Amino acid sequence: MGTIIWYLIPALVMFCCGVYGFMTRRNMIAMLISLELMLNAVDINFVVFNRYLYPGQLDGMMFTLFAIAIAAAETALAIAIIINIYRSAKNIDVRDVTRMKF
Amino acid sequence: MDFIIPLLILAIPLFNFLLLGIGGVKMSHRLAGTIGCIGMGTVLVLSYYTAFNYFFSGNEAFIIDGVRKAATIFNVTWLEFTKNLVIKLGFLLDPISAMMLIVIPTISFMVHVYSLGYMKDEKGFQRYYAFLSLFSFSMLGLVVATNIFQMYIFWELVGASSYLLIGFFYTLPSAVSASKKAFIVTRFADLGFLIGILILSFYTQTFNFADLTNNPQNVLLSTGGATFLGGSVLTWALVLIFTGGMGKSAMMPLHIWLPDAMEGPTPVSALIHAATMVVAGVYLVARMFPLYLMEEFALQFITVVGAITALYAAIVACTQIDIKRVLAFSTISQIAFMMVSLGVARPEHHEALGYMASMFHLFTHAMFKALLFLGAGALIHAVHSNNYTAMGGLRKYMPITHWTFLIGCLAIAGIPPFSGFFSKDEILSACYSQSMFWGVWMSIVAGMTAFYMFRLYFLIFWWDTPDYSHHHHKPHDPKFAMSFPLLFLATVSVFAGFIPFGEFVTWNGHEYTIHLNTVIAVTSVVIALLGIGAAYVMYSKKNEWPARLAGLVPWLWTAAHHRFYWDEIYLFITHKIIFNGICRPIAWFDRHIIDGTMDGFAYITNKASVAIKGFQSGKVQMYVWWYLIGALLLGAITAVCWM
Amino acid sequence: MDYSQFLIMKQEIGLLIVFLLVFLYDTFASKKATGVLPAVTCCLFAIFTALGFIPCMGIENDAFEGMYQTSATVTAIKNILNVGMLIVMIQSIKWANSEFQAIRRGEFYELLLVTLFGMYLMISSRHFLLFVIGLETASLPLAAMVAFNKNRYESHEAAVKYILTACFSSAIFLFGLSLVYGLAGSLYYREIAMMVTGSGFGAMIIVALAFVIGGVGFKLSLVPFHLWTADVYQGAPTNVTSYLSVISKGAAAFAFLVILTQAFGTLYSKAWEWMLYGLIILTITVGNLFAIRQRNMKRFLAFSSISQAGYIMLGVIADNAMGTSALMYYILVYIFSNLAAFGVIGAIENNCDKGDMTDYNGLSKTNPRLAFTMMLAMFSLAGIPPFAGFFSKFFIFTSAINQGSTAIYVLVLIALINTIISLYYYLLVVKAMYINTDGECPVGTFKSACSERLAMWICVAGIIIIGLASPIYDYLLTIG
Amino acid sequence: MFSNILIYFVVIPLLMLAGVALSRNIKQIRAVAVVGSLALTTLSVYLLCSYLALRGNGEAMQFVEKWDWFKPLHIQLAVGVDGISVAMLILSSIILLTGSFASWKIEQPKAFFLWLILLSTGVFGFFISVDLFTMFMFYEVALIPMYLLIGVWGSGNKNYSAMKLTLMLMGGSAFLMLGLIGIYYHSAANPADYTWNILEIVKNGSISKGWQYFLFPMTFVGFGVLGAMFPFHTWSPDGHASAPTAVSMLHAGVLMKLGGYGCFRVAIYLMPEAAHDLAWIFLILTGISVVYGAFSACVQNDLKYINAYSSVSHCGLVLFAILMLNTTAMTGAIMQMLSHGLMTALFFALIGMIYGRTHTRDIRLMGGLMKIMPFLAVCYVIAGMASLGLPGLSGFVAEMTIFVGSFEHADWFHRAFTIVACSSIVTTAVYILRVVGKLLLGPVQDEHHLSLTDATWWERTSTVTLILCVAAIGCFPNFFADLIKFTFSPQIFSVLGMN
Repeated sequence: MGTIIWYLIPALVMFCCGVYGFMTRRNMIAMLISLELMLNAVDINFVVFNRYLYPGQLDGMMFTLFAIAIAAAETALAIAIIINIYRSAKNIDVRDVTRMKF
Repeated sequence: MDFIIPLLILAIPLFNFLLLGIGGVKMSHRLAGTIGCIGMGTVLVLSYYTAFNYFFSGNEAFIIDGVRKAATIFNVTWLEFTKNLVIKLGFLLDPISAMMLIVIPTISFMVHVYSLGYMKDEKGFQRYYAFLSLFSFSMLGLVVATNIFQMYIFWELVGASSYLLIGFFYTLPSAVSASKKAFIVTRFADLGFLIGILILSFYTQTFNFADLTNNPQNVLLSTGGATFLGGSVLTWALVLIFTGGMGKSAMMPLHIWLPDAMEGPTPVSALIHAATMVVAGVYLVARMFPLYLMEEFALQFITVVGAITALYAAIVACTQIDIKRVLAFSTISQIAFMMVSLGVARPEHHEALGYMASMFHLFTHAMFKALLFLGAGALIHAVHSNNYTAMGGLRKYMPITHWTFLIGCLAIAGIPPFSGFFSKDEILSACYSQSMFWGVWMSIVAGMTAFYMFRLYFLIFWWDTPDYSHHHHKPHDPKFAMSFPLLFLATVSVFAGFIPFGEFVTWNGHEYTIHLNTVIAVTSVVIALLGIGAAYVMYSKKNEWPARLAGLVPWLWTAAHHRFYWDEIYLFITHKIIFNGICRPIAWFDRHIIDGTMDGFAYITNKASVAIKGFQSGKVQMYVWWYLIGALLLGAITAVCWM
Repeated sequence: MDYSQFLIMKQEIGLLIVFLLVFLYDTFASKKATGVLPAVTCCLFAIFTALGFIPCMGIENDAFEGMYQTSATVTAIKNILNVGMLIVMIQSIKWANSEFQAIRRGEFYELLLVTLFGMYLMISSRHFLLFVIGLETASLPLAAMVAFNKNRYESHEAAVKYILTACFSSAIFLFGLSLVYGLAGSLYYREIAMMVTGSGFGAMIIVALAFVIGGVGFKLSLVPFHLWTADVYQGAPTNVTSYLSVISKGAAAFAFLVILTQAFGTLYSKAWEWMLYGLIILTITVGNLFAIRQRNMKRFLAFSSISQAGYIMLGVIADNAMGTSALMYYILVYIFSNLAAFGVIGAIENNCDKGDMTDYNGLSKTNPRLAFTMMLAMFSLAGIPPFAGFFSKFFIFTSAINQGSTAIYVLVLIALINTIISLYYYLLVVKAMYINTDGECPVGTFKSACSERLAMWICVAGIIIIGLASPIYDYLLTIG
Repeated sequence: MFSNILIYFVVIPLLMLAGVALSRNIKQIRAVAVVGSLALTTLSVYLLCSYLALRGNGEAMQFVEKWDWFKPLHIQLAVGVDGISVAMLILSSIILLTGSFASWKIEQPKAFFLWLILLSTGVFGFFISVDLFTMFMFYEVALIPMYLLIGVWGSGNKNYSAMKLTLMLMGGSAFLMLGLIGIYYHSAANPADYTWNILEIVKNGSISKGWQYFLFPMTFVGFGVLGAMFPFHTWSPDGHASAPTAVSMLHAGVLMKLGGYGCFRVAIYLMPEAAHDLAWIFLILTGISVVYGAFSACVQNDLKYINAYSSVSHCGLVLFAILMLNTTAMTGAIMQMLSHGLMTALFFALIGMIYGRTHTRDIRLMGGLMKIMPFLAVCYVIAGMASLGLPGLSGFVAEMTIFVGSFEHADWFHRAFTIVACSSIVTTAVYILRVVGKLLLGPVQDEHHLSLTDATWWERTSTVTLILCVAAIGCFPNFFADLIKFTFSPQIFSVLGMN
């Protein structure tokens, strides 16, 4: 338990940083970067849990691999969409994307 | 006795009503009038036959050992509430219903005939005869009721037909409001009647008059001593039932509808508002008299109400201008006589002389009051006005009307040998035998009766002859259709007093011989003569006396002229208190509070919808913020609750 | 490894075959021949759907060490989704063949099929890895589809909102999963269920559960994870919206049921029920409150679908076989009703480019059949007999109350009171079409395409038949 | 399935629906409507005869038959009738018939009749069902067409009224649905025996007292909303004021009876103990309804508002009597339902006809109509007389039965409320005569009215039929009283545990 905390806390901090960044950055690309932080924190969690708590199995590791792949796909798609909106609005400030509301 | 004839007595008017009501539109006036008169004439014959059969046949069903019995000719189940409480429609023959079987068809037939002339040119002539038939049916049904609920049913029906007939001239606002007033006031009284019936039937488990009156002791026992606000249940029931009678018979304070009811055609006033329907209250009390005897309080209540009404109406009658109103108040006063008479009747005093006297007076009064009203109708027909100010000196122009009217006045004033003398004398005897106080009181009222009737008589037929030249033709006696009823009724009024009434109608069926109490008879005649004399002095010629006298006590005169402001009080109560004080606030409450609450729910929902719209700000970062907060709160709250 | 276990995944394989055929056709067919691609896809998918109804033996089976499971229930829900999918596909033919979309119609249908594949995985998985793969497969292509309408700004805005919130939500979900993994040591539902029995995990597991609920609740658009819904529904092309609102939601609802009951069912004497309890009240109420103000039809239906999701969740909270079958039944009915509504909206949009409620004024005069279809859909959604929606609502309430606690009576009462609010806004649509006929009618008379009419006829038939024909529900209950 | 006579009460309306849908012009539509409703009337009279022949065989209901529908949930299509349902079926078919005549010249006849017949399908289905689910389904089927009927064909503030009416009634049915589901889960001791069938629930008698205390108010309020129970009556004035003639007729004449019928058939019949213990709460509410509706009616100026408030008062009396829980009062309640159904339909028909001519319903703007349209005016007076309880017409017998029955309770609480309820006979007279006086009698108010015509033949048919029915009940009440009273036979009252 002693060592695991030293991995989990940074992961949590990373996650929180990601959340914070996601909520505060105006640039969508920056938001994606924050998102990446969050996902990586999750990956760390999985790996750490696997390594320290359940060393006899590979579930966490495998999950991490898949999560990385999924994160890549998400990012790719997100960037494509951001490019799209940039084309039509010439702007990627997330706070300007508020035409539909209420 | 065979049930066919009694059934026909009820069925013919009903059939006539339906026939004239539905098919009347297509009929000529003459045909409708003929149908009405023939129908009523048949009923007249049949009821005379039935009544005479009852009184004189000596049939075992009607009289045993000189005691007259109540006979139920037929009794059909109409509606079964419970096993015991059953409304039956039946035909009860006993002394008073047999007597009414004479009174009602007589007057009704006279009115039917009279109306042939009186209503000749009116629009809705057929409708008028239809309503008359309906009324006759209802009134006959009322008097032959075998049970109190049947009586209530026909009680309501006479009310409705009275409503229809008062409002016959429906384009006149005054007639419309008078009919409405009549119905609603009597309806209010009927509420009391209904509750009284409910109370009585609940404890006795019967509606039947026979069960109720044959063993009044049992009725008293069946209430089990239950009391309410200090009065026994029976007292309450009887007083409430009497309330119904007060409404129909226009006793104070429910009398206000009757003077207004004079808006109806005059023959209708004669039939309904003088002779028959208005005595239904008296009839009701008489019908249940053995029960009333059980409750001293109820009888005293009746006496007091009657006595006060009699005096009040007599005073007001002295000041009215409209001749029909004078007659209306005189009717109220005379019915009050009958009420008082019932109220003071006790078996220990001359075998309940008051009961017999009351019925006797009912009989005679029906004749002479109908006569007076029909006479008034003839007068109105002649001068086209209801007010005596438009009349005067008419004795020269209308001799038949004059003489018959005079007979009527003499009868009501109680001058021997006219019929009113005998019946009124019995009433006064009954009063004196109960207590000196009521005797004196009623004697004074009797004197006033003579005064106001002769005031009316002199003002119409003597006083000052106005200029009739602007009329199309001079006032003249009516045609035969109208004068025949006058003559007939005048004849009856002259001789009816000699009927040995005690042999026919007594409270327990035993025969009873009338003795004239000389002292009382002489006193009452003297008082009546005094009244007539005063009227003669004041009104026989045009003079200043009446005005001067009114000037002596102007407040009394004005108050009496305005009928002591009863109408104003009622208007205040109904319009200001009930309408504006109850109905309007309730309607407001309903629209704004109750409905407002319902609308309020919708309003709140809408407001809430607007209030939370900010959550959907369109900003992605706010979305994820709420997402996160939501997830964390969900976890946190559950965790806190579980730990 | 036993390869024969792939045979257990009959439906997934079938779907992949359909996908591949469409893909190959799209790739190799001549430009002219691709014009019939939508129709071809529909036919293929119709055959596939029909095959799915063939009952087969040994339907209860596990594959991959229990990561994948199939059963009569699972097959049934997949079939239900297939039917919905088929209707969506038919509805889209006209749109996909329109000039502007023509070059990308292949993509559209392929993406549709892929997302359906993801949903199959979500439904069948009994292991969170497979579930996550399914979830992402189901939601990422949708982002691309939302952005399909390239020349409309709203479409892009919707896509941005969707992809960003979806990513965020999946991050949160994965974080929650990582905690679950840390605490339970496994990602198999059944093992998690064994591990979390008792109460030794403290608050951490509850927070983890809350994150998991958030992740799936996002797809279901449960309040407060719903905020993306309205914007995305409004901005996306109508066919995508209809797909999002019914198929995607239906699959998520069933997966949600499986996760909650199988993985977390034992946790802290059903802590999830209370979490769901709050979410249902919030979802139904907030969805309704927002819906009453909406004037854009798609946005309006978005909020209506949010509150409908709340009703669907009543089947989950019931936590019994009756609840499961009621949930499936509700989804089935909901598919038909909602697709009917979207069918009308789509037809009007394709022909007149109108989408506001006021534009529907007098629709009953110009297009009586469309108006009638819409009215049936609204009545069905509002739960008015004799339409199917009444039965589904009644059964879902009945199944919820079967749970028996007093609290559930309160919940159902709240839900029932909310049906009044929902009736109000559904009637607003009816009012616009049938009552506000005085002024001029913004939508002129037009003849909708055969494909659109076919889809609507299917929906109308479904709305009328599914409720009155009891065998459907009976069957669902026997397998539930 | 089609060997059962009752099923035709649903089949015929469905055929009528199809017929109207296939009709091509207004004549065909009218023909379908009239023939269909005549068929229904005939059928209901035939049912009455066969019911009378069959009754007394010891069964609580006749023609009972059931077919499984949603079997796992024990939902059946279960039908059966007793005297009360038979009476209600006759009432419904007569009002549908007269309503069809009253809408002779309606605009958009096809859609109108489709909705109207759909509504009646619900009504008929409701009255023949003995299965709670089916009952509830038909109940809601009957409610929803109201929205469109008022919204499309109504007048005045119709959007608001239609919405309010629908939402309030649906609000009531929300409570009702919860109550019904609750009843289902307590319908038997063993979950395998759960049932929606009223007769079986009564036989099982397994709803515990505690649950009854919860379920009784739910169901009673649920149905009570439709029965216009205070304070849930406010949909009634607005709704009726805006509704077209035939819809007002059906709604006030039949639909509001669903409320009273449901209160009896479900709330009281299934949960007699709670009914006995909680009756006082609802007695107060309904007692208020009776008086309050009558007083409110006194100051209204819109004819339909007057009649709507009078309906509140009269329907309040229905619920009031049902809560008295004794044979006489309940018999009175059902008779009042019949009577009020007929006379209020008559009222609304006449109001519709008058409104169609004068284009106003404000009594201050009309007067002396007796002179202009004597037929309608006379009918109005007859309706008014029935309403204020004139003997010989239906209102009297119903009210008297109620009062006599209510007075059987000897305690002061019941006594006081009975007397309060009795007082409504005076208030009723006030507002009826006020209307008659202002509207029909007196001088003609508006010169333009002088050119108006009297009733047409279809209007005469409609009103005369209703008047004949009103008079039939009023003149031969014992037939109807017996029909109804027989139903409160010992079997049922052994369940109710009362006299």
